[in-house]
Amino acid sequence: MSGAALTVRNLRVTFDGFTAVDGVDLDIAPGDLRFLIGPNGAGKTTLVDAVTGLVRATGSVRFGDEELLGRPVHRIARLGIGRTFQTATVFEQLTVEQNLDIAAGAGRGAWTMLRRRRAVPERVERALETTGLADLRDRPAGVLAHGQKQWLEIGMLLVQDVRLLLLDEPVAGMSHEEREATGELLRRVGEDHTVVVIEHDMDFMRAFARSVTVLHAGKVLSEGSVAEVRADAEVQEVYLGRASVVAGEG
Amino acid sequence: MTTTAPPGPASATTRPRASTPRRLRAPAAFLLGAVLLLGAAPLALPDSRLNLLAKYLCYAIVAVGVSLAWGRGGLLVLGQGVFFGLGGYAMAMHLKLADAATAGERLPDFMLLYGSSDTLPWWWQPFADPAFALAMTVLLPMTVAGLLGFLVFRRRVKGAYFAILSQALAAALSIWLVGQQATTGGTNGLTGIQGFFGYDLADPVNQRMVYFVIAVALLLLMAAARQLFVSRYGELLVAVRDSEERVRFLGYDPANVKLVAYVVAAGMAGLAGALFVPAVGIISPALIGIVPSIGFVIGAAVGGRASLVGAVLGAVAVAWAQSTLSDAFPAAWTYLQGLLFVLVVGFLPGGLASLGALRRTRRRAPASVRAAAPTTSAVATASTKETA
Amino acid sequence: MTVVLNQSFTGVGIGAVLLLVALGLTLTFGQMGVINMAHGEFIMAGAYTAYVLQRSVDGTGLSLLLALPPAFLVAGTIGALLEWLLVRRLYARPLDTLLVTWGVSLMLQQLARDVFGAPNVQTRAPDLLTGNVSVAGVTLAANRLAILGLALLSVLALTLVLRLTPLGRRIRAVVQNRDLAEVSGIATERVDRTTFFIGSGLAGVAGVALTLVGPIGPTMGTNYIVDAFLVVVVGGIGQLKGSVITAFALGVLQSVLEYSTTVSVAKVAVLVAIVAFLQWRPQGLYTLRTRSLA
Amino acid sequence: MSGLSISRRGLLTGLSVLGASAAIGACGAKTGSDRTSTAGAKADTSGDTVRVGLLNSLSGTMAISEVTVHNALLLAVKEINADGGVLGKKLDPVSQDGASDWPTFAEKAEALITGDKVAATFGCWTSASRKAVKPVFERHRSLLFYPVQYEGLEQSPYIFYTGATTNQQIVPALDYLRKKGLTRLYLVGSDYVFPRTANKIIRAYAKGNGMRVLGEDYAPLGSTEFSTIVNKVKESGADAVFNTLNGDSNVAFFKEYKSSGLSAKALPVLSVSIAEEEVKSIGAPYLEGQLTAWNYYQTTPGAANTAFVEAYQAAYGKDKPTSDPMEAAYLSVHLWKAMVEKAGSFDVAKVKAAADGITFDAPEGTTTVDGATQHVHKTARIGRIGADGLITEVWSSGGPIKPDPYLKGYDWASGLS
Repeated sequence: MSGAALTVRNLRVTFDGFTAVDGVDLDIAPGDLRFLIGPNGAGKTTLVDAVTGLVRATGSVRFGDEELLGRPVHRIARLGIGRTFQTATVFEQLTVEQNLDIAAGAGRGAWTMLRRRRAVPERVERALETTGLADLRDRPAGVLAHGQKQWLEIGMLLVQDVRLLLLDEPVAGMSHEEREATGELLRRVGEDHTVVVIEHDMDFMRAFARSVTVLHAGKVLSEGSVAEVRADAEVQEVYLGRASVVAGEG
Repeated sequence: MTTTAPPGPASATTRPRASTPRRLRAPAAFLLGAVLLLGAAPLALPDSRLNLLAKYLCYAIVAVGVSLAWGRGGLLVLGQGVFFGLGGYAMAMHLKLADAATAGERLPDFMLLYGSSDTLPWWWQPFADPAFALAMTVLLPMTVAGLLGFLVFRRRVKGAYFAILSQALAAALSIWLVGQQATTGGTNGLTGIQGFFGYDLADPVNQRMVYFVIAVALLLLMAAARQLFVSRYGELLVAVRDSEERVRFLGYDPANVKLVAYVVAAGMAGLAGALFVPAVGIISPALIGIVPSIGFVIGAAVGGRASLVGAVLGAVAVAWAQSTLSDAFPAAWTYLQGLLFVLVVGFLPGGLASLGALRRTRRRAPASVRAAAPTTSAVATASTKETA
Repeated sequence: MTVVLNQSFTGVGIGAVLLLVALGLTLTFGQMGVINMAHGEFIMAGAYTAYVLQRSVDGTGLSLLLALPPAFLVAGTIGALLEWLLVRRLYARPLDTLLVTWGVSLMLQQLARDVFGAPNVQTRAPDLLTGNVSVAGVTLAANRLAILGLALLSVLALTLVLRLTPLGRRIRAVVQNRDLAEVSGIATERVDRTTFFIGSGLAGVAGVALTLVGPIGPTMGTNYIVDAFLVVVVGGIGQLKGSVITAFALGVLQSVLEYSTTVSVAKVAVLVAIVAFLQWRPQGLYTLRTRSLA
Repeated sequence: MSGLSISRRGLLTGLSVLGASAAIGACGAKTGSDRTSTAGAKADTSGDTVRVGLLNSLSGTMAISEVTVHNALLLAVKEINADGGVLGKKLDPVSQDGASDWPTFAEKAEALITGDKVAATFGCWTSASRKAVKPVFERHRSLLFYPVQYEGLEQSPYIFYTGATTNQQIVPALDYLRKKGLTRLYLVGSDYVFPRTANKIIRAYAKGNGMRVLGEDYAPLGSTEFSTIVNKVKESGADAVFNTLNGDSNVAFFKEYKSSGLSAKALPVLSVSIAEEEVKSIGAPYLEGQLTAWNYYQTTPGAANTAFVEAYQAAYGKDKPTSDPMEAAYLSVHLWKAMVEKAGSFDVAKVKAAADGITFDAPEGTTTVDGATQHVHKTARIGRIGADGLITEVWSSGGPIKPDPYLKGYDWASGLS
């Protein structure tokens, strides 16, 4: 377990005058399984975008000793930060195995790249087992079920050897069984990774979160254990009547 | 991060082997192609037809690169004429200098007529050296492509912009070449090339030699392109086409991935241009502008952009149809060309190659579809997701 | 001094032509993202409309003015037809659209050749527009002034339509968020077709204007198409004011360079300038910044 | 898998070695040897008919001009056949489309010579297409008749040039301007070989004859944007513009010219590529009073021309004008016929030998072949465009000028080649 913490200080993201993330401070300790919740437009996804270099932001985001802001996306990824998207983005034309193989290979040399894949790297094999996709390894990812795509994405993060996983609504649109399976997967992954999950589904959060941060209008509203957050009066007000919000929107 | 998978069954699982007939398909097809190109065609065709085929095979070499960059990488390379032209001019400059030397002249013939100076321009001088000129036929296009690609891909200029910029570049280069008549031959281009590294091109035997060189080059480049297609890089390239952003989050720089495909395709176009010169005896700005540049893409599109063999056959077939049908029915051919393009690109993006592949996949429906061996059913849907 | 002024006006004149040919593209390419290579042939259709009208109605120059609405309609209708037959099936594949419409442009050129013959034809401009106006020693060609006026009028009209009319609001809604527009009851398909109709129609208007400076021929559109796209690319997708500024800037740049060097050097230099500019601002002069993936 | 790939690689190497050895093993003649010795394509003149090749662009950008030449060639063939053919054999014209593409011209020339085994070929328009086919005709020792005024500086043993060379068009035009006292020139041309070479000659002429060239500008082929060039012309203080613009660019140029307030009175333009057709399409009001230089006009007097114009219009339409290149094309077929009949054979060497001194009463007047240069003696004519769109002769060289493609007879041209 590598022990880099994610430290966000005074993070601010603006689009044409609209401030999507407004001075957020956030500390995520190594090994945490943190849920980011908040109503639509709270800035959850933008926060993740900023951390992963997709949008420009001011303030500071440190991962261990490394400042992330200002680095290009692929450099941040190489530091060991991986993410998924609200709508699963896997390479639909490639097989499950190829998807994982690509994820495992960012550091490969030119010679390896120019040769055909012959053996399956051990990490890929392990990820296939972890995500339960071993039987589907030769299927094009495009034909996978929605849930399977999400698992494949998580599997890709695992073989990528990331230390911090940022998952954007991993269970949105999933059936109950798939949710359970995803939750178990998260738990397994969380044993030796730091995980941040953006989620709307309160039941899911209650079942699997170790800690929770509530965002509202670009600011941190509340932070703590599941129980603490649920007891927070402000949070209740924001979520009034929305105790278990329908998932699937951003 | 590890760079290679640890070998051996202890730590890695060997991937399930494909059945023997499938494994042999590519080498068998290659052998068949070689027999046709190197054996059957030279025996069956008269000199003039073989010479035409040599010209078409040059277009096919461009199509190999187009198939890589566009079919696999989703980069619509609408400026291949530029690279074809750079390669062609590099070769023609050397051959003109060699011709002049044979004739005992100080300057190539057109410079004597149109030029204003008695001395060879400095940028012509190194081309007197055959090794330099040969290297330049490939390196010059690759350098230009590398520079442009670096600028464009790094700034994440969108696919549409890239296509338009490529076209503008093609137009600009041809205008520039036309404007430099004294040193480039202007609209005439470099013509009347007589020798090819000491061999007289007027001799039909030597023309056959040129054909063999071109055919072998095509076969070798197809083999090399196929190796790229099935390599890890080939998979990564498809991944970049499918979702550039996702690849970036995996720690790759997609700009570099695209750049490699673009530069390799440019090198192939350059080589094709270089080989075109001895086969046809001319290189001119008319082969470089917007229309010929689109022409290079047409063949690949019609045959099947993502299928190597499809693209090559498409390029040859379209070139053949162009020269055969445009004679008899100039107007009808233009309609047909336009219509073919509309129908194939619009409604059969995998090209004609996907017709066969569709049937094949239907036959063995449950079998796994491996994108590494390009069954084009995947491609038909692939092209719906271009990197924009 | 007069040289500078003369040349500036020349640049503005070139810019006006560029703006007019690119204006339709700011809708079809800028707003809808369609790379329509047949746009040049819509220009040609507009020009031939003026030619036919002049031959059948009267021989005087006045008919050029009268030709504007029919040219708009003819080019617009061809455009809407193209959208309905092909483009709408390809919205998800912008690059394939480029190639398909290129095939269409080939066929339209041949059609023009078959109908009107390969040799170029002319329209007769009204006498008023063949002369010039002198202001403080600067000669302003009347035809350029007319084109400039037409270009500015077209920009104004387009702006008004987009800003003030319900149609304009719908167009902007669809561009900004197609899904949302759809669920809020906008018939997005019809809006697409209408947008394409207007964009193509503007090409027809440009065609009429171009008969004032050059010949009408089957391939006249190909002279303008790449330049027109460059204007929109540099101006910034979906940004009318970006295209306006770019058109005039490129026009002046071209004319200044042409004056001090040669036409071919100027063309190459302008292209290099554009590539350099896109390094600095890859999204063009003006952009809508949104949260969507780059 | 790896074993297989090695075997494939082996296979590949084997094949390339095979291909390379096949190529090298079959090496033919080295450069520097007699270039025509290997070619064996002979014209087939054994039957009742003899094939002749017509090589013009029937499609593409040049089709506009070249189709008219093609028509004139067909007209000449038809007349000759109606008159009993050549040496008792009817001519069978084989048309090939050069498609405005230079490599295609070379390809089609090859097809005509080796495939159709034609006795002679007529056609090509642009310098580029002629340069592209030149090695083909030389290699196969077959004849090409090239009917367009061109930039000179060329003399292929297998090409007959029936259009004007520079000393039959450009030089007389300059003489005319000089005589009129118009000595400060501005040169405007399309960017291709003819204008650039013509302007090079004009500069040499100017230097040697006390004239001045104040500016030189080229527009890309097909360009319609002339405002800057016209501005430059206007500010240059020139006495006359020497215009080598190609076909359609003239339309835009003259519209711009008029818009900027210039006219034939203030600053005359002498054009060498504007014929009757172009006048019709540009519109006489834009051109009234401007000058042209050619060897032939539709209005050129003479029975031969009256017959030609009538025959052409009967075949292709009442309103179709005839032009200089068409006349030169028409003339070329008749000249070839006369050469063959004098030689008594279709054999290329004999035809060439018979060429010198062959004459034909062409629409432009009597023309004579110069055997040494394989060009034709032609009369130079300066014309003025009238308000009615017709071009009337205002000056002529009085008689045919001996062709001098390399301008060897002119001192001022000594530095040119």
